[in-house]
Amino acid sequence: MRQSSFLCIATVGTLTATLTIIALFALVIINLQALTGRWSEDVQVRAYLEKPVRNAQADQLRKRLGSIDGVDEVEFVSREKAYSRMRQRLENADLLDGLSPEVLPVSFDISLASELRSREGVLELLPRIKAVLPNADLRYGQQWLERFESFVQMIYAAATVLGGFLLFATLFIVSNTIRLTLYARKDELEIMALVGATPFFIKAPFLLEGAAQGALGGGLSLGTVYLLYQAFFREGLGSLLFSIGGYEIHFLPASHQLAILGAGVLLGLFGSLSSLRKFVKIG
Amino acid sequence: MRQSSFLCIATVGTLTATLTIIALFALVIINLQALTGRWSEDVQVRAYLEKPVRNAQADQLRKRLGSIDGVDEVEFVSREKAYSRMRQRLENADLLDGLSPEVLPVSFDISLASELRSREGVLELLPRIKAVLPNADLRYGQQWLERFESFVQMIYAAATVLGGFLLFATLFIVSNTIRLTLYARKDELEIMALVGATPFFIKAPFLLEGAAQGALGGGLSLGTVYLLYQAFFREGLGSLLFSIGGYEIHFLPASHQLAILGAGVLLGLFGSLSSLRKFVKIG
Amino acid sequence: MNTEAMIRLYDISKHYRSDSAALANIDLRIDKGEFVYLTGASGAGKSTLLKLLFCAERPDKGQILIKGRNITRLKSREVPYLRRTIGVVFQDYKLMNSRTIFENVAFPLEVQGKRRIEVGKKVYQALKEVGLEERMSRYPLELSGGEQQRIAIARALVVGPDILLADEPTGNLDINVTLEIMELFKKANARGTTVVLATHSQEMIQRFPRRVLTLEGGALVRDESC
Amino acid sequence: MNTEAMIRLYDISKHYRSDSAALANIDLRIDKGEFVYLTGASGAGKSTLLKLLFCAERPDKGQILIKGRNITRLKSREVPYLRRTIGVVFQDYKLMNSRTIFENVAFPLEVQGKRRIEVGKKVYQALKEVGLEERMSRYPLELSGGEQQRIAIARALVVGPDILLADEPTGNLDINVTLEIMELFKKANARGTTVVLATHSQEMIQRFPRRVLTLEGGALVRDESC
Ligand SMILES: Nc1ncnc2c1ncn2[C@@H]1O[C@H](COP(=O)(O)OP(=O)(O)OP(=O)(O)O)[C@@H](O)[C@H]1O
Ligand SMILES: Nc1ncnc2c1ncn2[C@@H]1O[C@H](COP(=O)(O)OP(=O)(O)OP(=O)(O)O)[C@@H](O)[C@H]1O
Ligand SMILES: [Mg+2]
Ligand SMILES: [Mg+2]
Repeated sequence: MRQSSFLCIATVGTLTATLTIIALFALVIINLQALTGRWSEDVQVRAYLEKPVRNAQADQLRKRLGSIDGVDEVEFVSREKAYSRMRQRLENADLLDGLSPEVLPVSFDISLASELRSREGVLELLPRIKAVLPNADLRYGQQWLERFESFVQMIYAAATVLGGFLLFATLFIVSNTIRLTLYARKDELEIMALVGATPFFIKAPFLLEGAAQGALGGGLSLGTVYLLYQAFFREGLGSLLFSIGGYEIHFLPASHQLAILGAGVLLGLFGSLSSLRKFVKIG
Repeated sequence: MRQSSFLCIATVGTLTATLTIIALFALVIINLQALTGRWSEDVQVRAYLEKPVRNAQADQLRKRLGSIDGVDEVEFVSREKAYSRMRQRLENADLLDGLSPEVLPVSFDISLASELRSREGVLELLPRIKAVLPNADLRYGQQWLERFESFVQMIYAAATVLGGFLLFATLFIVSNTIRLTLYARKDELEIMALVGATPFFIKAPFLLEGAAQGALGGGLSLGTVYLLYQAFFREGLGSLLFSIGGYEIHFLPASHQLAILGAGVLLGLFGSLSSLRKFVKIG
Repeated sequence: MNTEAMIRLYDISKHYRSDSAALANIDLRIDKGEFVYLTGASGAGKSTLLKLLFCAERPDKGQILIKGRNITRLKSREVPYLRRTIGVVFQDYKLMNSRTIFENVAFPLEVQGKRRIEVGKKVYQALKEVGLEERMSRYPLELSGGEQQRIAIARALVVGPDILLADEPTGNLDINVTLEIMELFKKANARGTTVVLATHSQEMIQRFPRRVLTLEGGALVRDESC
Repeated sequence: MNTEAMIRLYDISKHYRSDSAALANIDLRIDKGEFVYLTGASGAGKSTLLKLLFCAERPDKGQILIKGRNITRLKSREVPYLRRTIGVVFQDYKLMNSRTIFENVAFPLEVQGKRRIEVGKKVYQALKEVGLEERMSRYPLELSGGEQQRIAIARALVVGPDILLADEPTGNLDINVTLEIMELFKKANARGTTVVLATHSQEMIQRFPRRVLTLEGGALVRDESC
C-alpha cells in the first residue's frame, strides 16, 4: 500500500493532535483538582464563645462538638492560646503592648470531615454547631472561601463544557479524517467488492489499520504531552507558582494514560467502521 | 461539482469544530481575566501603627503615604473606627464587651494603583511604605492572596500551553483535512494541468473555495459558541456562581469575533494554498 | 436443448434514467460451455447487460437465472459468492492502483481463502499466460494501457471461473496479442467456462466465428449462431 | 523537405526504470500538416512518445523541437501554453468525473479565457460532431465506455489545435463510429492540424493509408510513407 502513506500519516497525525488536546486538558484538570483538594483541607470553622468557659465545661463542649456528624477534630483555643497565636502572627509584637489575654475571646477550632470541606459543607454543618453553641459567633473565612469556590466551580463548569465539546469535536474530526482517507480509496473498495470480496474481508484490514493507527496516535499524543509537561508544566510552572505549598504538578496517572490509548484505538476502530459502512456496498 | 459535497462538508465541519474549540477557550480565558481583574481590585495594604497618633500627625502621614508612587488612596483608621468596624463585622457584639477601643491598634488602609494590585505589586510597594512608616506592621492577606494568585497564574500558564498547542493543532488538522480533500481530487487537478491550465487557473477556484469554507466555518463556530454560551455559561453558571459579586459572564467581544472569522478565512486559504502546492504540478 | 442453461434472462429491462432504456425486454438463454459474442454500437447496452449478470446493477424488470438460481433479488451478503464463480474483465480494467500487479491478480484467490503457495503458483501461471510475469512487482500506473488490460484478463481467469464476462477485452491490444488472448479464452472455454465477450470488433468475430448476440438501443435485435 | 517541421526529435531516450528503456535513440521529423500513425505492439512505447510531446514526461536524453522551439527544458510555467496548442486524446480518457460532459469539453476553452458565448457554441458543435450533444449535462461515469472516449476526442478537437495527439482513440468504438471519428480527424488535418495517431489497428491503417511509424521495444524500427 505504497501510495497510501500520506493517508496513513494524515490519520495518525490527526489522531495524535486531537488526543493530545484531550490529554493536555485532562492533565490541567487533574492537577487543578488535586491542588484545590489540598487547599480545601484548610477549611475550618472557628466558633468564638460569648463568654469565657471553664476547662471542664470546655472539655464537655469539645466532646459534644466532636460527636457532631461531619466534624473531624475540635480544638479548644483558650485566651492564653489565642494571645500567643496573635503574638506569633504579628511581626511587630509591640502592638500587643496594650492588650492583655483577658480581652480576647475563647474559641473552638472545628475541622471538618473531608467531604464537607467546601462552602456548602460548611453551611450544612453550621446549624448543627449552632445547636451545641447557640450564642457563639461562627466564622469560616467567608469571602475568600466563597470566591475561591466560585472560581473553582466556574473553572470546572467551563472545563465540563469545553471538555464535552472537545470529546465531541475529536470524535467528529477523527471520523471525518478517516472517512476522507477511505473516500480517497473508494475506487479500490469498490473494486474489491466487484471481484467477490465479502464486506468483512474488505473491512477487516481497514479496521485493523484503524485500530493500529489509533493506538499509535494515542501513544504519540502521550509522548507529546509528556514532553510538554516536562518542558512547561513541571519546571516552568514550578518556579512560577511560589506558594502552592510544596505541591508538585503530576503527570497523568497510569489509568488515564491507558484511557487515552484506549480512546485512540476506539476512535480508529469506530471511525473506520462507520465510514466503511458508507463506502463498502455490495451489489 | 456534485460529487464533492461530501468533501466540502468535511472541510467546513472540521474548520467549525476546531475554531469552536479555540473560541470556547477564548471565551473562558477572557471571562477568567475579567473576573480575576475585578477581584484584584480588593487588594490593599493595611499598616498597623506601633502606637496611636494624633490627628494632625495622622494627616501628615496620610499625605506622605498618598504621594508614594503606586499608592492610589489612603484612609486613616482611628481606634474608634477600628472598634466600630469590628463591631460591624462580628454578629455577636457581646464578644466586644470586655474590649475597649483603646486596646485596638490604629492603622492606614492603603489602596493600590490598579497596575500594582497583585502580590508582586504589593511586594514592590512595601519598601516604599516602610520608608514612611518604619515601625508599622504591614498586612495584605498574604495567604489567600498568594494562593489565589498562584492559582490564577497556574491557570494562565496552562491556558498558554494549551492554547498554543490548540492553535498549532488547529492549523495542522485543518490543513490536513484540506489536503485530504484535495488528495481525493488529485486526478482532476492533474487532468486540468494536462489540458493546458496554468497553476493559477487551477488554484484560484480552490483558494476561493477554501476562503469561503473558512469564513463559513468561522461563522458556524461563532454560532455554536454563542449557543453553548446561552445554554451553559450565562444562565447555568450564573446560578452556580453564588458570589461573583454581580459579575456577568460576557460573550466574546466583537474584536475576537472578527479574529475568529479572520482565522477561519486564513486557515482555509493557507490550508488550500500549501496543499495545492503539493498537488498541482505542471510538467 | 439438451444441455444445461447457464444464463437465462426473462424479459429484462434496465433504465438508468427514466427517459431512456439502457436495456429493454431482453430474453436470452446461454448454455453451459457456450462462447458468445455480445456486439452492438457504442451505447447499445453491452456493458449494462454484463453488469446485470454479476449484480453490479439490478434490473428494473424481469428475472435472471444463473445456473438455475434467480439472482434478481439476491441478498447483498450472497452477492460475493456469486461473483467468485464469475471472472470479469472490465472495460476500464478496474485495477487497484495502490497494489502491485501480483497483489491485484492474487486478490480474487485470497478472497476465497486459498493457501499462500497455491496463490503464488496460480498468479504466476496467469501472468505468464498474458506475457507479463516480469511486471509482477510493479504498480498498475507503471504499465502501458495494453499491459493493464492483460492484467485485468489475468485476474479474471486466475480463479478458473464458471462464467467469464469480458467487456471489450482487447480494445487496447494489437492483433498478435489479441490472438494470444483469444487462445486463452478458447482454452478456458474448452475447460468448461461459459464465455460472454462484449466487443465491437467484427474482425475478431470473423476470425473466431461463434454465436453472436447483437444489441441495438437496448434491444436484442439479432441472435446468430454460426 | 520544403515544408516546415512541426515536430522534431533528436536522439530521444526515456527510461522509467534504470533497467529497461521505454524509448531508445529516436530520431524523427513530422512536418506541419502531416497525418502520421504510430504503431507497435503493446508496451512498445507509443504512449510514452506522445507524452514526451506535450511535456507529461521529460526525456532522459535528446532534444525535442515543436514548431522550432526546444521543449526539452521548458520552464514549468511555460508548459501550459505549449499544451494549449496541442489537443490530446488520452488512452484512458482522463475526464473529470465531478464535472459534467459540457464542463469537461469546455475546460480547455475556459483555460484560454474564451468568452462564455463562444465557449457554449464551440462545445455544442464539438459534441455534435461526436454525436453526443444530448449527453451534455451528464457526468462521465454515466456514459458507456465508447461514449467517454468520444467525449475525450471532442475535448481534444474543440480548441482547434496545431497538433492532435490521439492515443488509441477508437479502441472502444465500433466500426461505424470509428469511420466517423476518422472523418473528423481528417477534417481537422485538412484545416492544418498535424495529427499523430497511436493505434494497434491494422484495419484502420489499411482503410486510411498514411505515413506509419512503427516502434518495437522503444526503438523506431520502420517509417513507411504510403
Ligand atoms: N451509470 C449510468 N447512468 C446513466 N446512464 C448510463 C449509465 N451507464 C450507462 N448509461 C447509458 O446507458 C446506455 C448503455 O450503456 P452501456 O455502457 O451498456 O453501453 P455499451 O454497449 O457498453 O457501449 P460501449 O461500447 O460504448 O461501451 C448508454 O446510452 C449510456 O449512456
Ligand atoms: N509510469 C511508468 N513507470 C514505469 N514504467 C512505465 C511507465 N509507463 C510505461 N512504462 C513502461 O514503458 C513501456 C512503454 O509503455 P507505453 O505506455 O509507452 O507503451 P504503449 O506502446 O503505449 O503500449 P500500449 O499499446 O499497451 O498502450 C512499457 O513496458 C511500460 O511497462
Ligand atoms: Mg461498454
Ligand atoms: Mg499506450
